[in-house]
Amino acid sequence: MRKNITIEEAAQEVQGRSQAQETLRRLLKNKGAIIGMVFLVLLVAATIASTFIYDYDTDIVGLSTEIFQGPSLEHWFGTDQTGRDIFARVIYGARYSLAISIGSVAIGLVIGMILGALAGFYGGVIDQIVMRSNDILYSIPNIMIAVVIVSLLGTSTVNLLLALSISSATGFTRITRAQVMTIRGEEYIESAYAMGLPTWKIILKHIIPNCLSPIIVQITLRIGSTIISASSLSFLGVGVPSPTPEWGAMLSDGRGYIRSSGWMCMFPGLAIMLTVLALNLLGDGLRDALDPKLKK
Amino acid sequence: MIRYIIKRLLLMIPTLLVTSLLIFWAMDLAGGDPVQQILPENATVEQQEALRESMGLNDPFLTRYFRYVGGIITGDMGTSWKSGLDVFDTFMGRLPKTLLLGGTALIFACLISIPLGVYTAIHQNSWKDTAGMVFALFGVSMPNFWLGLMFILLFSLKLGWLPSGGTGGIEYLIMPAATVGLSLAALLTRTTRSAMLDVIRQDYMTTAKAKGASRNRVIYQHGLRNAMIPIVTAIGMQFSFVMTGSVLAETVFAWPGIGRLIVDAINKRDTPTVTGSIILCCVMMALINLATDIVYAFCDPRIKAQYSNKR
Amino acid sequence: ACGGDSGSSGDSGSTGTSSAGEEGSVPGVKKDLIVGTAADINQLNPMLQNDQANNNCLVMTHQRLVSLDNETNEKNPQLATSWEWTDDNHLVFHLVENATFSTGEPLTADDVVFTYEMAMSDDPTLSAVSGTLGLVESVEALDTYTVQFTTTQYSNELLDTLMGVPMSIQSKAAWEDESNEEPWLVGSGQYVFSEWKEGEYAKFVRNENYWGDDPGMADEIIFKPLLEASQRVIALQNGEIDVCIDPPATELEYLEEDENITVHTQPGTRLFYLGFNCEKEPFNNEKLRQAVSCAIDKDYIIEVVLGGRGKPQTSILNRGVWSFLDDNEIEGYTYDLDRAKELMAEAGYPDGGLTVNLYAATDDPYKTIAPIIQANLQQIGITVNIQSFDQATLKTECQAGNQDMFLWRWNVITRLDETYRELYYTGYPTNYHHLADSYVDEMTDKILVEKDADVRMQESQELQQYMAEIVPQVPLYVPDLVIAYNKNLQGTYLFGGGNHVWSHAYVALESAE
Amino acid sequence: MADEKKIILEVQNLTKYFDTPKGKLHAVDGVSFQIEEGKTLGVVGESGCGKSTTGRTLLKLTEPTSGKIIFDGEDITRYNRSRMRALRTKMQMIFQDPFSSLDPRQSIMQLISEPIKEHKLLSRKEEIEKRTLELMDIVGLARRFVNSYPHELDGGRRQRIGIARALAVNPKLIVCDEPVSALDVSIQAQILNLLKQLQRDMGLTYVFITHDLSVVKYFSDDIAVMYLGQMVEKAPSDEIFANPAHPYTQSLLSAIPLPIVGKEKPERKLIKGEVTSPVNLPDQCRFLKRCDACMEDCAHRPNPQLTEISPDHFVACHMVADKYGA
Amino acid sequence: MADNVLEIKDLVVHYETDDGCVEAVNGLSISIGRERTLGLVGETGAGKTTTALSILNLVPNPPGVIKSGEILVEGKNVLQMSEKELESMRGNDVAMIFQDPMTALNPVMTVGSQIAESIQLHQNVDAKEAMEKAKEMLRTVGISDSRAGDYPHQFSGGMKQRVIIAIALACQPNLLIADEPTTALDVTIQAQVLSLMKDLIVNNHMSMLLITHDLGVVAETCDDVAVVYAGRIVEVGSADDVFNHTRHPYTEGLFDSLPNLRQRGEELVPIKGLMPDPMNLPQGCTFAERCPYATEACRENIPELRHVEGSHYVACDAYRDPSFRLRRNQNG
Ligand SMILES: Nc1ncnc2c1ncn2[C@@H]1O[C@H](COP(=O)(O)OP(=O)(O)OP(=O)(O)O)[C@@H](O)[C@H]1O
Ligand SMILES: Nc1ncnc2c1ncn2[C@@H]1O[C@H](COP(=O)(O)OP(=O)(O)OP(=O)(O)O)[C@@H](O)[C@H]1O
Ligand SMILES: [Mg+2]
Ligand SMILES: [Mg+2]
Repeated sequence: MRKNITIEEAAQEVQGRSQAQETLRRLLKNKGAIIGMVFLVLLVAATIASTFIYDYDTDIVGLSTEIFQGPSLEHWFGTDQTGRDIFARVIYGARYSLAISIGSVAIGLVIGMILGALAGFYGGVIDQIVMRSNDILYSIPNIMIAVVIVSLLGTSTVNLLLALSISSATGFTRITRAQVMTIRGEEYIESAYAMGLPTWKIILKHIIPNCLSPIIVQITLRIGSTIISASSLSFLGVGVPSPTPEWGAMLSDGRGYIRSSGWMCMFPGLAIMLTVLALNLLGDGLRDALDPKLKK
Repeated sequence: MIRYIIKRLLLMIPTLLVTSLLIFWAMDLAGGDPVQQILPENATVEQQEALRESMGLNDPFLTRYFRYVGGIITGDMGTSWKSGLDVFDTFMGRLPKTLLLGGTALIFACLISIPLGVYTAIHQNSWKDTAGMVFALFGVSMPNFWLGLMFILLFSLKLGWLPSGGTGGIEYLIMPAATVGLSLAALLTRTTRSAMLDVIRQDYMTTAKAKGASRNRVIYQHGLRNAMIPIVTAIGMQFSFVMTGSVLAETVFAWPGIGRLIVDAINKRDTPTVTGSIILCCVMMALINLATDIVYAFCDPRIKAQYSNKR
Repeated sequence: ACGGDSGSSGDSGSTGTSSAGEEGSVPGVKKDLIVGTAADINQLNPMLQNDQANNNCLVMTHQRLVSLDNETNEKNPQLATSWEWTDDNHLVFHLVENATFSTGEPLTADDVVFTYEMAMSDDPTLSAVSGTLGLVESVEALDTYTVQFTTTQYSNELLDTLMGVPMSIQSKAAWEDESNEEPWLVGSGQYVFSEWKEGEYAKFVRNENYWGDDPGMADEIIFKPLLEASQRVIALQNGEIDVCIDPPATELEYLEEDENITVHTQPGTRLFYLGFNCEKEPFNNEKLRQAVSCAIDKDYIIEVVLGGRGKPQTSILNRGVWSFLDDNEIEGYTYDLDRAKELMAEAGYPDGGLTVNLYAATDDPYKTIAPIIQANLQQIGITVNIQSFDQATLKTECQAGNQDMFLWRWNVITRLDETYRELYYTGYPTNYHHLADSYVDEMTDKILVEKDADVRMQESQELQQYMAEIVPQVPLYVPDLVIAYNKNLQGTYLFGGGNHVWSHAYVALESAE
Repeated sequence: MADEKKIILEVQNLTKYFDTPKGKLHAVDGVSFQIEEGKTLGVVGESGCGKSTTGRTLLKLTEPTSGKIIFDGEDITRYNRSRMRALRTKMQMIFQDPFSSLDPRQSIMQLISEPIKEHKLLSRKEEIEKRTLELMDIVGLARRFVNSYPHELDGGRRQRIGIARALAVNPKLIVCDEPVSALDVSIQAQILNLLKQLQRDMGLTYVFITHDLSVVKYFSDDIAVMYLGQMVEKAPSDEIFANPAHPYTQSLLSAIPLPIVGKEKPERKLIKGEVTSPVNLPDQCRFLKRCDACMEDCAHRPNPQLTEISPDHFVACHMVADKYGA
Repeated sequence: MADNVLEIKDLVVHYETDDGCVEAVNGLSISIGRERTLGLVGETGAGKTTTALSILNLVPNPPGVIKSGEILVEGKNVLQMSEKELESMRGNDVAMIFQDPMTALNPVMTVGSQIAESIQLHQNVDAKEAMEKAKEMLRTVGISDSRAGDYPHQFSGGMKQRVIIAIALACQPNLLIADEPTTALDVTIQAQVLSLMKDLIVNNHMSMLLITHDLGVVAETCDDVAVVYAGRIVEVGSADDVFNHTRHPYTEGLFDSLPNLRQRGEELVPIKGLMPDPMNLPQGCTFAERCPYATEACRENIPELRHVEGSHYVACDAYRDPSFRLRRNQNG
């Protein structure tokens, strides 16, 4: 156990491992995160593959006479009220859940990071305005905001995306602001000023990159919770409209048949749960990997 | 402290004005001609026009808005286009139901999550911790309306133990509250655990141990009281989650609370109900936030001091 | 199916789980009758309300001059013993002489006149139905028990209008009593409004001052909104409710298996249809409408939506209405893909390539039908964008004419004119088809005033045939009227159209228990 | 005369107030001094007395509230950010905490080359790399660490990076804000040696901020003692240790625990009370409340000013001033 | 021997982390006589805090594991005590003061109740009496008892440290372990606190283990000194032995690094290099790598503590050669 190596050699061993590499190394040690990543990769692969396997018009939204068939070898997850294969729809539908949540998180991220960075960096009036309005949005349950927006603008995927990105944005604004405020007070920012770097370079090169860790964690967790929000909205009838094989919409469809055809509810729900679980596992893994407290 | 509370209450006014303006504006944009809803389909154009005029719908936006705000000040939030009932009364009539559901869920969640969170934290990295965390992870990953549906499938349809929806005795409350409560419990377990883990690493915990305090005393007297601060924050933040959860649980279990009131009203374009209810919701949330902050101050004297300092 | 505690009493207890069956004041009759409905009531002022949930209550609490017989579709006397057109402009009613309101006060010609004058008012806070009384000039009391209507012209349908729930006779005294904040609740029916907990239940109690010889049996009738259909079914099976309105097709088998439950099925009347906007591109093209009609597989829709419990039809009238033409008597554009493609070509779209919108409400069954239509039309090259709205918005949108196609329903079973005029008459506000066809208008007017029944029958059937040819709408199906209830339910009467009358229904207690 | 010393930095009446919720915080309150080129001015004082703020204000990292800063003959007090940026090549700073003063996401190469690139001192990549390695040699950092990240190194090495960064632009003046207080004695000695050697080799001028009097005595030519934002005593290093005049300086010196056993030690002179908060200060002697030696009328007299009691030895104390009969 | 309040023999403590095993304490032995003050000096990471925590059996587990050794407090082995015995020992027989007064007090409890808690835990008194005693303790450490109801955030650093001392001394323990009690304080406050501690210890006839890296503080406060390097004692003896008759090269290095002994401008003589990474300690003498006197033999054998004279011991194999002298002692 006790190897006879000098300090110099020891240092050389760890030489040149950036924080990102360090994080990755720790992430790869985390079983949960690996499971999560593998699941997500498989899911993405499956949904891409489903594009080639199935024909949207006939297999995904088309009609068939094999209605309400329970799970079988032929229809793994059974069929629904218009005879569509639920397995096909679940696999194919992954793209909607993923795209909507990733999309809205991305929009929310951009808006939230900009607002949060401005508020956190400049403080004062900007901070007040941003944070007050953020508080307002924050105090109304997200789902209400989303329901209002979607039902006002009409039920469509784009509106859903918009509605969901608002709640993402509030979250990201908060976290970015808090991060920026912490980082702004760090000595290396002052050091950068002392080196003569202009403000914009400092924000870009030093503040933003150092804010990223919790934001990255937040992104994964957000995508997960947004999948749930999106499906909740579809379930309430204000999300993605019905024939689209979005998981929440499928659940909403299946709800009426829960007794006779429980599988119609079961599988889309399981799909949501497992995907979110995978994202949460990954998020938790990332959090642990990035957490400076555990670094010691 | 009292001054702080008063200041916060006063601060709510502009916030609510802005909020109500936004909602009023949004609902205005949405259209939803009340005349269509109030009158039978075959009403004459003259009747429609007369109704519009009498409801003041032909006035400019701001006039209507200020009339509305004026109404609120005198305690009149308008009447529903759909049911003709007073919006405030309707909301208040529904509120106890939601509070009952949300409150039960929250208590249920706290009863599970705080002991579990503490337990997992003090057994960090053991199999007990892992098991607790897997539970919590599943809990947060599950859409709670789906959980509700699965409950119905199991307990109402397969086993016939519990009613599938509606209100009445305690048996009606169990499934909705468990649905909201479980997800919440999962969330709070995670918060409690990480708060507790943070606290466990603190020096004052070692100080307490070094005094000779027993393990339980250290954990509950010193640890939990400090961990309560982030937990209270989390609970405060989760009220909005409770509301969201309630909207869904109310839909799944036909529970007549405010969540469903609002969703139904939105679906029916019942503008006065939507506007009024959302404003009241905001008031409620603001009050809850204030209450959270006050509870906070009792958990943490440093924050109490801050409140007294802020003039 | 029921377990439970018989001991519980009190208000909330009785609304919830009175499955044990407490005896009411009538021997052998369960105290309350609980009806699980698909919608909550919202307005019990007869002249301001406009939906079925309210109607179902008002028919118990209020009465009209004339009523419709559930079984024979005949007009029966209710508050009027007889009536006659004394000439083309005068309709005279002779009233029952011993009728009283629930307050115990007598019901006289003054109340009738008061009611109709209020109905004709243009004040929207009093009446929303003055439009339907357009041809009534005045109403006057000839003596205490005689009322005369003066009209601008003879109408086949005035009586039918007067049978409608909004025309329920209200109490003048109640309205004049300043302290009564809800005077419209006073009626002369078998039941009296007691309590409404919005979203939970509406409770009605037996009218102890009822004047007639057909009093109510149950002490209380409670309407409990359970919006989710499957929930109503479960509630019925658990004994939480005695009646389940509109049980979903998919769960009927469970109900039929349940020995404590009776499932009653009868042919329905409500028509679900796919309407076109006939004024706007592209469906101002008659051939295209016909093509669409040929492309729609009604049987499949019935299978999917109703589990087969419904009938397809071609006539635009509601099934069972006087002069209705069943499918063997009328020719139309029925499901035939080849023909549909030919018609597409004739319409100028040989290769399809057409994109249209379909406006549909967000609730059942529209949200199930819409995708089927989408899939059906895909086969003849029409791409359908489904747009979902709540019902109120849908109506507004359709009135504004933004739709290409829309899904809607219609259920008028007495008045021919109402269907022809309100849905198809040029410029009528509810003419969502935006149809402007002089032949239709002309025939509609004729049918309204034609006194010779045979001629009227022929005219009406010609018009139906014409409609089937120009296809302003594709009639999709009429669902069977299904209702499930406690097997001990007695004395129920069903309106053909699904407007239930519960005033005589009750649950008999099993003697052997 | 030929050996007339060049004054590189002159500060006149420098003030910096912060507005806080509790009131006006006098972080720096009328500080004046000069530094000759190639010399070291040590600044000592208790925590919170405004040492760091003074240092930061000198570099205009915070804007002074009032006063004048003359650097190398230029009055830089009113220079704005962009004009200051050019001056950053001449004046630099070394920070206290080697853990938080280095961006954890940058490698040593990036960290050291950043100022070179920013000021375009060199343009070609190879030149920059070469210069970076050179700087690493100068501060005694083994070249093989060039691609390492700060979190992989110990405090001493990190502090060397901080020094290399400061040196990268060839500054004349370096403000060292407690550069060794976070380090162990053995490492501290290594860094102090390095700084000393750099001063000799490059003719650097230091403002050396610390609370460790033994370090400052060893390191500085002149010493300024600060108390609650003000300078209470300033004198050449040896003079101040030999003849501390201000009661505060006296107690401060006597409070240092000396690592000597068994030999006679100077008597302890404990200061009573706690550090006073620098918010809303009265216009009296600031040491009044904790002073043992103070006279009755100190409470009624205005805040004492620095007076020269012997050549180059300035004290701000009524008692001392009275004694020397200024 | 029985006169020793504390005796640690061959203590080995490791932290078993994901990244590897930190060998924090490797066979450390010290003893403290009655009413004596022992200074434990060493650089960051030498294992001082770990040793202190081991005495109360409070090493955080996981990751810390006490591998072997014996810790005798008043002759009883701490490592074999039951949880109950430990609890009654902690705070009562042995009390501890931690480095950072800012974090060592529970922020949500009044200082009075934090002192009273300690009293109530070990003495059979009710809450009121305990509070009375707590107030008395506050007065003892020079804080007005009217502040017993205040919260820690209302106190300055020096006052907090006084409160911590009050907590530690509340039950008149026999042994006080003070882990860098003044490092976080200003010099002037440090002087106040140290003199307060010294007085209290003398008045209460207590023994103290003072952990610090500041040789000045040791010289001011301690009777005996133990120098720890990489988890081992390298030199131990009375203050006079260690300061004036230094034997170990590491101790010498520490003295040489101190700036205030030399003239301004003169080179300091630092110890070269760094402390070895406790995750992979070198074989042999852990200091050999940095030692100016090291020979090949030093890199192979771990030196034993050998007796010099009186109570003075040193762990350096150079003394196998009887003529070996440190440079520091050559001219002195
Ligand atoms: N940005 C700021 N806003 C408000 N107050 C500040 C700010 N920076 C410093 N202060 C206050 O100014 C006073 C002087 O601070 P400064 O950091 O200069 O002290 P210091 O002598 O360097 O102390 P230390 O030895 O602890 O580093 C302190 O009371 C501090 O709290
Ligand atoms: N909880 C822990 N997990 C892992 N390693 C630890 C832990 N606590 C301490 N160590 C390591 O054990 C070694 C000894 O630590 P210890 O705290 O005893 O040193 P110390 O002498 O008190 O240092 P300091 O002067 O910094 O307080 C160090 O290398 C440290 O990194
Ligand atoms: Mg400082
Ligand atoms: Mg330590």
